[in-house]
Amino acid sequence: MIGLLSRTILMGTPLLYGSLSEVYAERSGVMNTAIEGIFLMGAWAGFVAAYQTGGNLVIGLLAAMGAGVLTAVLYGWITIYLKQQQIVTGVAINILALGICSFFQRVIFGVPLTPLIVEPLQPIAIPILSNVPVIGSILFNQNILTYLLFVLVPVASFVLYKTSLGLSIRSIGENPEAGDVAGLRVDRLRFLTILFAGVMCGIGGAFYSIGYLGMFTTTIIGGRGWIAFAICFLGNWKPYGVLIGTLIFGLAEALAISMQSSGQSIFPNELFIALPYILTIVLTVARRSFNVPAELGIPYRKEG
Amino acid sequence: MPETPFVELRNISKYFAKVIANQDVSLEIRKGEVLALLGENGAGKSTIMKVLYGLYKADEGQILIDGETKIIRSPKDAMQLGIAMIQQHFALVQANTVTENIILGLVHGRYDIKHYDKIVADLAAQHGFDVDPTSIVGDLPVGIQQKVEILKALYQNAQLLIMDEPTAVLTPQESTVLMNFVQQNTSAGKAVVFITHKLREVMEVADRIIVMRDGRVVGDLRRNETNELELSKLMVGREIHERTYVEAVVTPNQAVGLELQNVSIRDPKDNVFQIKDISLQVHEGEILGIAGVSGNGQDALCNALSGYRRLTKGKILLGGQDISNTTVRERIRLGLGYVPSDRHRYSLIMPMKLTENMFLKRSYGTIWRKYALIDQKSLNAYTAEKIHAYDIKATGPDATAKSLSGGNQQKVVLAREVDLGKRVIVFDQPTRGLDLGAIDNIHRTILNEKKKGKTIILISTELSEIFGLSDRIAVIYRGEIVGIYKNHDLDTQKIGLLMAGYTPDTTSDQVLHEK
Amino acid sequence: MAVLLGLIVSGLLLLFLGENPLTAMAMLFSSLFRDGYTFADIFVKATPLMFTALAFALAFQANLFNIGAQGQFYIGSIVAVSASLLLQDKLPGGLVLIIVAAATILAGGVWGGLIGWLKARFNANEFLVSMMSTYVALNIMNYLLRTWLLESKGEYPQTNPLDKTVWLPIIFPGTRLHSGFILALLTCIGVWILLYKLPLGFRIRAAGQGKDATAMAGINYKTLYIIAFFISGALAALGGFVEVNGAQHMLVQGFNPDVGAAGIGIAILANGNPIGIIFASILFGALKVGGTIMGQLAGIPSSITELMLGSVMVFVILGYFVREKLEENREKAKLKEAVSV
Amino acid sequence: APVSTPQTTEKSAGDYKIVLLLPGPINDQSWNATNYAGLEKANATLGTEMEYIENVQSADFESTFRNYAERGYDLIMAAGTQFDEAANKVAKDYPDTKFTVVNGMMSDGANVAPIFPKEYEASYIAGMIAGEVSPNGQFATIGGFPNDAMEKLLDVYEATAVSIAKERDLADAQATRSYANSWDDIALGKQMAESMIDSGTDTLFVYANQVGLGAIQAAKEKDVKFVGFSGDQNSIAPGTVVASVVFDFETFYTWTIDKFLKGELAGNTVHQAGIAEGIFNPVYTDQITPEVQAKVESGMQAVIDGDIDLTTMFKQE
Ligand SMILES: Nc1ncnc2c1ncn2[C@@H]1O[C@H](COP(=O)(O)OP(=O)(O)OP(=O)(O)O)[C@@H](O)[C@H]1O
Ligand SMILES: Nc1ncnc2c1ncn2[C@@H]1O[C@H](COP(=O)(O)OP(=O)(O)OP(=O)(O)O)[C@@H](O)[C@H]1O
Ligand SMILES: [Mg+2]
Ligand SMILES: [Mg+2]
Repeated sequence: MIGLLSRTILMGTPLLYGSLSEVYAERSGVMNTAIEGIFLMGAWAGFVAAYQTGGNLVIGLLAAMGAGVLTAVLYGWITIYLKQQQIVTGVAINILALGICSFFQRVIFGVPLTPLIVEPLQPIAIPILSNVPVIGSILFNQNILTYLLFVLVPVASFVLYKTSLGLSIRSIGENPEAGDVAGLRVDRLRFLTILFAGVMCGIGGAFYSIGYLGMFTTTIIGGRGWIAFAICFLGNWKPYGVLIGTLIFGLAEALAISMQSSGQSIFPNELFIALPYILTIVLTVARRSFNVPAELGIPYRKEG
Repeated sequence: MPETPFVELRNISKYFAKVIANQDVSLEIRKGEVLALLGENGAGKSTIMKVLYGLYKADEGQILIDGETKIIRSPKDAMQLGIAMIQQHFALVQANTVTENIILGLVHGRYDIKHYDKIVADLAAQHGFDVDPTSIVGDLPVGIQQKVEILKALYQNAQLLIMDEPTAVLTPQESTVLMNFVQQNTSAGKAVVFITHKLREVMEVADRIIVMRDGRVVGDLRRNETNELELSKLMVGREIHERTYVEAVVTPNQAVGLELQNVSIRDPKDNVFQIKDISLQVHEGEILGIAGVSGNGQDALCNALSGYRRLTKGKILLGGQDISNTTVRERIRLGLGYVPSDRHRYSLIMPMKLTENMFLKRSYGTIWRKYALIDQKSLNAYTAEKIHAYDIKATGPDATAKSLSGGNQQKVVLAREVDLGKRVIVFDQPTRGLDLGAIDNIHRTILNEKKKGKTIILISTELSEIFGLSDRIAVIYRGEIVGIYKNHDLDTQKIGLLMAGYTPDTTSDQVLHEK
Repeated sequence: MAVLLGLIVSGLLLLFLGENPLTAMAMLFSSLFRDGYTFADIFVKATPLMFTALAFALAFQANLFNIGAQGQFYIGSIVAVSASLLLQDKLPGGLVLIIVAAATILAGGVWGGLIGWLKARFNANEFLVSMMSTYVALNIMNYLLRTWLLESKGEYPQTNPLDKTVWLPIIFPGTRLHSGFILALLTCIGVWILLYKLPLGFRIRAAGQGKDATAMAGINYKTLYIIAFFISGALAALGGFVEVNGAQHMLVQGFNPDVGAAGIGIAILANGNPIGIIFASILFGALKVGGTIMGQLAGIPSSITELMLGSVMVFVILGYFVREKLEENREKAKLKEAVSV
Repeated sequence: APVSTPQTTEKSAGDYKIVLLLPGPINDQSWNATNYAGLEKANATLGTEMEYIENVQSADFESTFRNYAERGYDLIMAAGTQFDEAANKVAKDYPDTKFTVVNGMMSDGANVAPIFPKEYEASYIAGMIAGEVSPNGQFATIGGFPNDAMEKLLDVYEATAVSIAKERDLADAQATRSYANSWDDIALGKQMAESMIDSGTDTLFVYANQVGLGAIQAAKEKDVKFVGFSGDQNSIAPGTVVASVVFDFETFYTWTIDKFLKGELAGNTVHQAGIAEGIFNPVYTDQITPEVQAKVESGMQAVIDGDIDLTTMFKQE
């Protein structure tokens, strides 16, 4: 049970990086539909950099953020400044990202016969706290990226609700024109949230390759970026909301996996794999009062 | 020797994709004065001020502040130069609170919302505005939203306050309060630009008047050296003739075309009645005008009539037949025409062709069908004929609705609804946002339909329109009809009070329907 | 133009591998026309793409995002293969094909219509729901492939092959080009007629471009959401049918995993026009066949296909921007000229 | 009956046109990489000039076969049982071309000659090792997909491991089995393994390509034993992977191609290979004592000599 909860948090970590940044992007009015591609680029670049530097995870993380930001820049440039369709652009960029990392993976590493491996991030037990029964091993024996979230979630919430930056972001997602009139640079702010998404999703992707597994394959993300995307909806576009959403998803996944690995087959395993997706649909339908930003997905075309 | 004006615009031109909005506009704004910017719809008033405020980039020309050339790239630059602007269409974030709207873009870093709530509350109190800083703007009536806009400008403590048609949504009484405020504001050496196309307001409030027409400045006058007639001539380029009501008598034997019996609609969300207990009869060949300040239930009434919303209570009879539970489609079939006030949203599909807009309400009918397909040929012919008959300026039946000017768009709607409304036509603000030529045209059409014996409801906030066309006038206030009068039994004074919720025969401090 | 740029960029990337992009490209084009079989394969590939592209385009006309064509395609494939296997030795082939097509349309339609219904009834975000529904469909397929539909030899998650009697007839002997391609062409034309010649299609477009005005015209746009999604789902499912009965003749796990995304790309390239979709699909078909051929060249990894598709799509989108900009500048220039005269 | 052209002896190995179809990318560090390595090795030893094509999607199986057959290839190989149907289908039209599916089980024609590694013999070796090294006899297995071959090999592994553990007086010895239903989801592999370890597993055995890589990570972090399979996985996590049973595809391919060159790769037969052919070899780490190694060797010998019938361990049939 403790193991299950601890894994819930561990596996929720990358999703939360993604969904937290998605909250910011969507609050400002831009859906980050390139999320899957950014995750993948982060996972790939993080791995390559870490591997080439002999397992230096810090450099790996930096590279992941860099690659995430680059991908995000392309996405943001097309959707925010060139005002093109977000969903369609996302689809294109996701395919491109897959092409780029499969292609360059080959360019860089050729055809290795043994797996390329780096030592992934290790859990750090926090002194004293980690000795608290139950809670200790669930919460305080995690890796650094998870701990970072303990800080990031409150900060994200604080910035969104208590600072001028947050007010501006929330406002331009609802009425960009009002923001414009009030002297905000709408496109620039939106671009900023997408860059932030680049950083966060880059880390999220790197979590899989160098944070957890120490390896890279092109299927490593396998739709998990989209789960982070969905969690943003479920979390009602709130930092603490997505925290809860992530935990629900993480728990569903962890449960599914422990059922699956116990070899019991009362329910088909596919049901469990599909469960988070079904859950998303159900919750999307069941949630009546959504905080959905009024101008979500609509480019701001300022005339003149 | 004249002092340097606060703002000077020199030879500004601004082109949009298809229009020249401003051409070679030069004007000055001086400290301590109220400058009225007068012009018809589409004259370019908003555009020139948006250029000054940094919302639009001028294609040509320059801006001088205190005699120095400045480049204003964004509203932020303008705000730093001491310029504030209240938009014609409110620029408020509906989901945010009043305070959040006011401080948007003006706070930095962490802020304490309680602290600012208090500042806003004080500011409101100082100007006698009754605004709760913590309420969500989307929940507020438009009149209050206007005040929020003004508070936002005041909060900036700007040297120049630009107000773009601030009175459009206010009652006459609220407008008066606003005018007083404007005049007080300039006493401290601040300047105000007051954009409007209402002559009366100009004469009341302005020190100086700049008249615009077709994107150019056509006059720059002091208020005390001009008069309304001169201004209107400048504005329109010709003299205006106020349409005077032509007598038309409702004889008792005329059949009732449309009847409402205790019609109510309650908003399911907050349980408030949007319209309550409305009962009225309109005869064939009669125009019933419904006057009122916008936001007093006109929308709900239209929705009830068109079938867009279910009634909570009551009955609607069309020629004696109960249509309360029929759908929009059914009512169209029964011969109910409806010209909504927001043509961009409710009557036309902007990216579609005129033919398609003509087809819109008849897609279920069998007219213009050939086998199962749409009979494009006859639809084209029909549209071409309407373009001709209504003198619609369009390149042809295949032009998109978007490519037409506002007045011509409205003519398209009219052409369609007049044909569809074989028995009853509901006009909601049919001339809003149009210039005099178009207005005249539309008024003529309405009267023509009346002559044909159709039953007509005309909802309008323009009193001249109500007085000019209606046989009888009903006044709506807070969702209720507060009185139905024969046209002759009312005058502007009396109707103004009714619209504001006062009984016309008591003193003005006695409120009729205060809740 | 955009397509060309995309090809050039991905070609240049080949330099990283020390391959000469020019010879690679030359090789690609020459081998596309190398033999009838390969050439015909372009159209074989284009066939399911036309359906998924139509699925996206049609919903898009109603301003709906059907991002779940992939899942609807799978549903269609499942139904097509199950129905075919069930009926193939009971009824004559032609009749089976008709029944299978009808069943596919129905199943895909219901699957899609459900998304539309959620949108209409609960105002659920159809983008998210349709995307999630793909994963659900995928898992249904995976489940069935390892249980009910698993081949008799029980080796691999795939079905038994279909009888020749229920294959869609080949048009050109010696190639794989089957009559599903004709069906796809007809469907494109059919959808065009629906959208631009029939009142229903008109209403779908109207609802997409101005739903309030549509409602005021007595048209229930919520019903249209369901209808549009129904048709859209049925179209994508038909794609599964032609792929299964026309090209694959069985169902294998993980087959055609990118028809959905490519369909979106095609719909965009064609600007949503059903007739344009025909040509755009053929172009994508050529890219895919070409990518496969390039991948066959020693030293060029197969991921070149994604690289080409991705960059072509990005450039197409950029192309839209350039076109908008040019248009705007032209208008402005005209105006200035008019003023100065 | 189709007449196949006799193999002319003048033709040197390099003159044969041979191609290998791979379902995934050759750098996948598992199935495709292993097959690719086999091809390289065969080329090096036999002097052939085999080509390969990677990432052949299921939609393209048939067209790819046809493509090469059309161009007169002598031998078309494909790695994976999923190619069976397409190979058999296309083979009918090209009697001059030989079709060989690695792991194939269908052979419907004189020119279809699948080769099948008896993987359950390999898992037998793994089972012996696991049985000896397991501290408490808590075995767990993860398979990619539950197909027939997979079930058989896991049956043999489990039966062997549990019975050896019981011989070591671990009366509670037991095995749990699960399927990832995936070949490539590394993260899933790691999570599944973690979950199994949490519920007491002390010895892991995974045959699910990249899924297994994730499981090794988990085993390493939680310090349980892992028996490598199919490739040499010892170096991935020294100390955790106690030994690997390597599928010697280099030998397997060389064996196959050699047969082909000699004209011995007959159709209508499934060519099976196993311990006897030398394609399954254990690779030990220092965790395996020489005694254990000796036991394993004798077990393998028993298989070669036919002293033990592994098929009796299959649960079904
Ligand atoms: N964003 C825009 N794009 C294209 N044309 C525009 C735009 N804004 C205004 N116009 C056009 O420019 C002209 C001037 O418009 P402007 O809004 O300045 O008029 P106005 O005098 O403020 O009228 P109103 O009294 O209706 O507010 C009009 O023809 C208008 O249609
Ligand atoms: N927001 C806008 N965006 C783009 N084009 C606009 C916009 N507003 C107006 N236009 C264009 O500007 C032109 C003039 O429109 P406008 O409504 O101002 O005309 P007008 O001069 O007021 O004529 P009318 O008397 O018929 O109302 C039209 O061609 C219209 O397409
Ligand atoms: Mg204006
Ligand atoms: Mg106008």
